Amino acid sequence: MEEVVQPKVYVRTCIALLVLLAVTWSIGYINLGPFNLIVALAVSIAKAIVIALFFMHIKGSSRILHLAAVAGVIWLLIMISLTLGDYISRGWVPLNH
Amino acid sequence: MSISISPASEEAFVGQQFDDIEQQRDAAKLGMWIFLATEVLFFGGLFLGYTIYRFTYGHIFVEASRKLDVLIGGTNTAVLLISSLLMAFAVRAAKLDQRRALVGLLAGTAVLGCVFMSLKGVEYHKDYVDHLVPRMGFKWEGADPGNAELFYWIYFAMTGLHAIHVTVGIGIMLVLTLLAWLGKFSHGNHNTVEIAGLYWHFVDIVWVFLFPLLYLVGHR
Amino acid sequence: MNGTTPAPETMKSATELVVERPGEFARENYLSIHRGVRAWLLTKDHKRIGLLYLGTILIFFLIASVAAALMRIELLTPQPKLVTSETYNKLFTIHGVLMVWFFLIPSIPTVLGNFVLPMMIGARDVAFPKLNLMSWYIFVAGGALALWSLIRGGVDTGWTFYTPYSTTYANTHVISMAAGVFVAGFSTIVTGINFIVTTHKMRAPGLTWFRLPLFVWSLYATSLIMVLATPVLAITLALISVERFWGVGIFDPKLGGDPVLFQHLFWFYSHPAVYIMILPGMGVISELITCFSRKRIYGYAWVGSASMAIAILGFMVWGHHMFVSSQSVYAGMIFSILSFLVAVPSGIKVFNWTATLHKGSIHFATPMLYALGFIGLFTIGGLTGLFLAALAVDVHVHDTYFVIAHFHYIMVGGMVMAFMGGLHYWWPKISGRLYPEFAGKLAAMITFIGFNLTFFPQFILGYLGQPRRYHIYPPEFQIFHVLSTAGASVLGIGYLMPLIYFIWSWRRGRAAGPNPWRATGLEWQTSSPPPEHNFEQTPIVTGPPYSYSAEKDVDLNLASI
Amino acid sequence: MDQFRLFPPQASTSSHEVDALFFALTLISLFFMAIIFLPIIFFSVKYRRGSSADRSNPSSGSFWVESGWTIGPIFLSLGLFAWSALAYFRLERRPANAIEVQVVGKQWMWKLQHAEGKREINELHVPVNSTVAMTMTSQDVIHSFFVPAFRVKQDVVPGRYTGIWFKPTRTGEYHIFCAQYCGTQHSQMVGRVVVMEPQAYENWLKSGEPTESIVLAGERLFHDRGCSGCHSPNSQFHAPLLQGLYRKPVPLADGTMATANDEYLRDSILQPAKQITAGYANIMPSFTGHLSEEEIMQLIAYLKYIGNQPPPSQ
Repeated sequence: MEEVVQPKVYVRTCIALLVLLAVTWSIGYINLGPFNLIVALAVSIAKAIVIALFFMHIKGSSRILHLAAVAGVIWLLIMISLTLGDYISRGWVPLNH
Repeated sequence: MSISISPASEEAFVGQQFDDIEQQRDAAKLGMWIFLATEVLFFGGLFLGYTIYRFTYGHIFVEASRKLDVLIGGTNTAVLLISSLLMAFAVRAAKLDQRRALVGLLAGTAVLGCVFMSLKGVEYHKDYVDHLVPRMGFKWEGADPGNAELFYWIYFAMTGLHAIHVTVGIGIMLVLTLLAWLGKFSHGNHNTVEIAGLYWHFVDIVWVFLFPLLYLVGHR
Repeated sequence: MNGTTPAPETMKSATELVVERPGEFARENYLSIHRGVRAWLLTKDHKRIGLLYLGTILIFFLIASVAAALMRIELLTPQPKLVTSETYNKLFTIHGVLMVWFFLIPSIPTVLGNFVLPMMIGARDVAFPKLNLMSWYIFVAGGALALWSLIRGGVDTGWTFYTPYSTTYANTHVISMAAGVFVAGFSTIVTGINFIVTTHKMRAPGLTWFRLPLFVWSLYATSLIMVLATPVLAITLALISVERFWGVGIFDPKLGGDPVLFQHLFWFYSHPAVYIMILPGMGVISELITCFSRKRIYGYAWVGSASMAIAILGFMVWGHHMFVSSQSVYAGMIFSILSFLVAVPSGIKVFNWTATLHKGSIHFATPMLYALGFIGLFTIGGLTGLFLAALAVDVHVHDTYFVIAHFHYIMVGGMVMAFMGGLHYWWPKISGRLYPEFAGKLAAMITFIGFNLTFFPQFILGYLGQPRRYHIYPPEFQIFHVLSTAGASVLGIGYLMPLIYFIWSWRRGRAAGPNPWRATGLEWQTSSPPPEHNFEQTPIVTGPPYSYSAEKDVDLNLASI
Repeated sequence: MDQFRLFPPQASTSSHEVDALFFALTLISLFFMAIIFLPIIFFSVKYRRGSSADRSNPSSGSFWVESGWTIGPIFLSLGLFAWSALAYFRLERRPANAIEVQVVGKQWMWKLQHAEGKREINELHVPVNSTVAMTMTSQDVIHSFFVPAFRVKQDVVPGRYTGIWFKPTRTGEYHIFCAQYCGTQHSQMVGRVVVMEPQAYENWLKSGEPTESIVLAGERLFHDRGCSGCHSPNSQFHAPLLQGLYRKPVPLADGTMATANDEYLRDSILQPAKQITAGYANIMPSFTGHLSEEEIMQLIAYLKYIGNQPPPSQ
C-alpha cells in the first residue's frame, strides 16, 4: 500500500521555496555586515529542509531514513568545524617574540 | 489527507533476494539516501575549500562575487525549484499509475534541466568574455589578482561539479521518459522514478546553497 | 549457557539437517551450477563476486609485494646499488597505492564480507546484487588505470599525493594514477552502501541487532566509513588532477592557496581509511577467538559498540598526521586528545578477546594461531600509536621509520593476519575442502616470526631519526635495514606457502562437510560449498550468537593431512 | 656522527624532555603488553583443549569489569595527553632573544642565512648553550627540517613562514634531514648542524669574505624596489609609516585588528588587499613574483629593525 500526497502540498511547498528565494535575493542588496552571510545561510538551510521534508518525503519516513539524511550533513560539519578551527587559531601562538 | 492505491501484480518486480516488494522499496530508498549522504561529502570537499578561503580572503571574495551575474544565478535557482515541483508530481503520477501525466512531467523536468544548463552556458561565456576564467585570459584590475583567481577557481569548480550532476540528471530523466512512454512503470513499479526523484531534488538542494554563497558573498 | 546444549539448536531451521552429514562435499553448489567464463563475469551471486575480488586483489598484492621486495633489497646498502632514486621513489609509491587502495581496503570487506555477510544474516544475497557486480567492474577499471600509469612509467609522489609536489613539480603520471584511485573509490562506496542496506533490510527473522555476529557489526561500522569518507578522497583527487592539468588550483600557493588544506582533506579520508583496513579484521578475530576457544565472546555489547565508537571517533582524529605540518598548535591539541581517546575502544576489544579465552577449550588450529598473532601484533601497533598521538614525541618520530613500523604492525600484523586467519577459517565453506593443517600452522608461525623481524628493528631505526622514503641513508643505520630485509624474506615465505596449498586444496583437499569447525554462525548451517541462494529455506534465529560450550569436547578436523 | 647506536644522541634541552615522555610511554606500553600477553599465554596453557581445568560457569561479561578497562585507560590517556601537550607547547613557542637564522628550502638543498649575513648551504653552525630560532619557508614544495639529536622537526611550507627553535647542550656534529618527501633527491637533502664553543662560533662568523648583514640588505631592497617612495613621512602617497610598527596591533579596514608580525608583513608585501589598514586606500601593488623568498626575508628583517625604532613624531 503506497500513499500519495495531495497536489496542493507540493504547490505550497514550491511557493514557499520561491518566496525564500526572493528573500535571499533581496537581502543580497542590503548591507547587513556579517549578517548577510548568516541570513543567506539560514534561508538556504530552511529551503533545504523544506525540499527534504515535502518533495523528498522525509516527513512520514522511517527513522533510518532520517538518520541517513542527516548523517552526511553531520559529517560535513565535523570536517568543516575541525578544519576551520585550525585556520582560526593559527596565529594564536606567535612565530616571533 | 492522502489517497491510497492498491498494488496490482506487483510481485513480478521483486528481486529473488527480497521477500516482498515492500522490502525491495525500503532497501532501494535507503540505498539512495546513503548515496546522497556520500554526495554531500563529495561536494563537501569543495564547500570546505570555499569556507577556508572565504575566511582567509573575505574582502577579495566580496569584490570578486560582485562580478558574477546574479540575474542568471537567481533565475536558475527558480528554474530548478520549479523543476523539483514537476519531479515531485512525476513521482506522484507514477504511484497513481497515470502514464500520460508521468511522461509529460518527466519530460518537463528534463526540459527545465536543459533551460538551467543553457543559462549556465550563457553565463560561462559571459564570464569568459569578462576575463574571469582562471588561466584562460584571466584579468583582474584590483589588488591581489591571485586571491581573486582563487575565488573564480572555486566558483567554476563548484558550479562545474553541480552542472555535471544536472547533466547526469537530465540524462536519467530522458531515459525515464522513454521508459514511462513504453509503460515500464505501471502497476506499482514506480521505485525507479522515486529514486531518480530523490537524486533530482538533491541536485536542487546543492544549488540552493551555491547561489547565495557564490553570487551574494557580501551585499551587492 | 547450559554446557550440554548442542550448539546448532539455537538456530532453528530446515537446513539444520545438513549439519548431520559431516565430511560431505555438496555436489549441487554455487560453483557447479553455472559453468564457464561468461557465467562468472555476469554473476550476481555474492559468493562468486567475493571470489572474483579475491583473485583481483591477489594480483595487486603480488605486484605491491614485488615493489616492497625490491625496496628492501635496495636498502641492504646505504648507497644505491640496484635502482636509481627516481625508481626507488616510484617503487614506494606503487607499493603504497596498490597495498592501500587495491589490497588492504578491499581485502576483508569485499572478499570475506561479500562471501559470508549475506549468509551470516540468513539472506539469499546482498540487497543490490547487480550493484555488487558493478562494484567489482569499477574496481577492475580503477586497477587497470593504476596499472596503466605504472606501465607508462609510474608515479613518484608517494601514496599521499602531497601538494604542491603532486600538482606542480612531479614529472610522472599523477593524473592517471589519481584517476585509478578515484574510480576504485566508487567501488568502495558501492560496496559500503550495499552492506549497510543489506544489514538493515535483509536479516533473517529473529536476527535482532544484538544477535548479529560481531563480524557483521564490524562490517557495518566499516561501511559507514566507506560511504562517508571515500567521497572526500574522490573530490580531493579530482581537485589535484584538475589543478595539475590546468596549472592552477585551490592548493596553489602562488594564488594564496594553502597546500596544508590538501592535507586536511586527504587525511579526513585517509585516517578513517585506516579503520576501514582494521575494523573488519577485528570482526574476523571475534569470530575466530570464540570458535576456537569454544566460548561465547566476553562482553558482546561492548565489543560491538567499540566498533561503532571507533568508526565515529575515527573521523575526528585526522589532524594527528599534521602535528608538524604548520597546523595550529591548538588544533593539534584537539586532535591529540581525540587520538588518545580512540585508543580506548580498541583496548576494550583486546581486553575482551583475552577474557574470552578464560575457561575456554582452546584449539590451536591455523585460524586461531593467526588470531592470537593478530592480538599480539595489533597490541604493539596500537600502543605505539599512543607515541604518535603524544604531541611532543610525534614531532620527533613523525615521517620516520617509527611511523612505518607502527602502521605495518596495524596493517600487516593486524589486517593481513586477520585476512589470512579468516581465509583459513572460511576456506572449507568457500571451497568445500580442507586445507592441510600442518602446513597452515607452519605458515602462520613463519609469518609471525618474519613479520616481527622485519618491522621491530624499524621502531629503533625510527627513533634514531631515519626518515621514511629515503633511498640513501647514513651508514650507521645499515644494521637495522639488514635485519629488516632478512625478516622480509622470511615473511615472503610465510605468504607464499598458503598461496600454494590453497590452490592445491581447491581440487585435492579432503571434503570438509557443512561445518568442520562445529561453529554456530548461520553460514555454517548450510552445505559446503553453499547452494546458489545460500539456504534451502530461510533460517529463523531464536538465540544469541556464539552459543559454544567449552565443557563439551569437540573434535575439529585438525588432522586432515 | 657515524657510529652504530640504539638511541639517538641527546644534544638539546628539548631532547631530554621528549625522551622522558618517550620512556614513560615505553613503560606504560610494557605494562599493557604484560597484562595482555601474560594472561593469553597462561590461558592458552591452562585451557588448552583436553586439559583438565575447571570450565564450569564461564562468564560472558560483567558491567563493572568492562567499565574498569574503559575508564582506567581514559584517565591514563588524559594524563599522557596533558604531559605531551605541555611539552609540545614549549617546543612550539619560541623563547625571546634568540640567535636568528633564516632558512629557505628548495629542491634539494637547505639555504640558510645568519643575521650577520653569513650564508650556508646544508650546514648550520651554532654556538652551544644559546637559543637558536629559525624562520623558514620553501620556494617550491613542502620540505621538513629535522634534527634527530635535538628532537625537533617542522615542515617548511611554500607561501608561509614556519618556525623552529632549539638550544644545543653538547658540541658536536649532528644530522639534518629533510623529513617530508620532496622529490627525486629527497634523501640527499641532508646536512649537518655543527655545535661549537661560543668563541669558536664567533671566529667562524668572522671568517671568510665580509658579508652584508640581513638588515642592510633589506634596507637596500626597501629603496631599490620603491617601497620608500610611498612608505616615508614625506611621500605624496598616503601609505602607512612602518617605523615603530613591528609587533604592534594594527586596526584594519574591516573593523578587526591584526598584529604586525612576520606573517602579517609577508602578506602585506605579497597580498596587500588581504588586510587593509584602517584609513588607507587599497592602492599597494602585489610584489608576488617580483621578490625571491630570500629578498622577502631580508626586507622583513629591515622592517623589523625600523619597526622596533620609535615612530617619528610627525
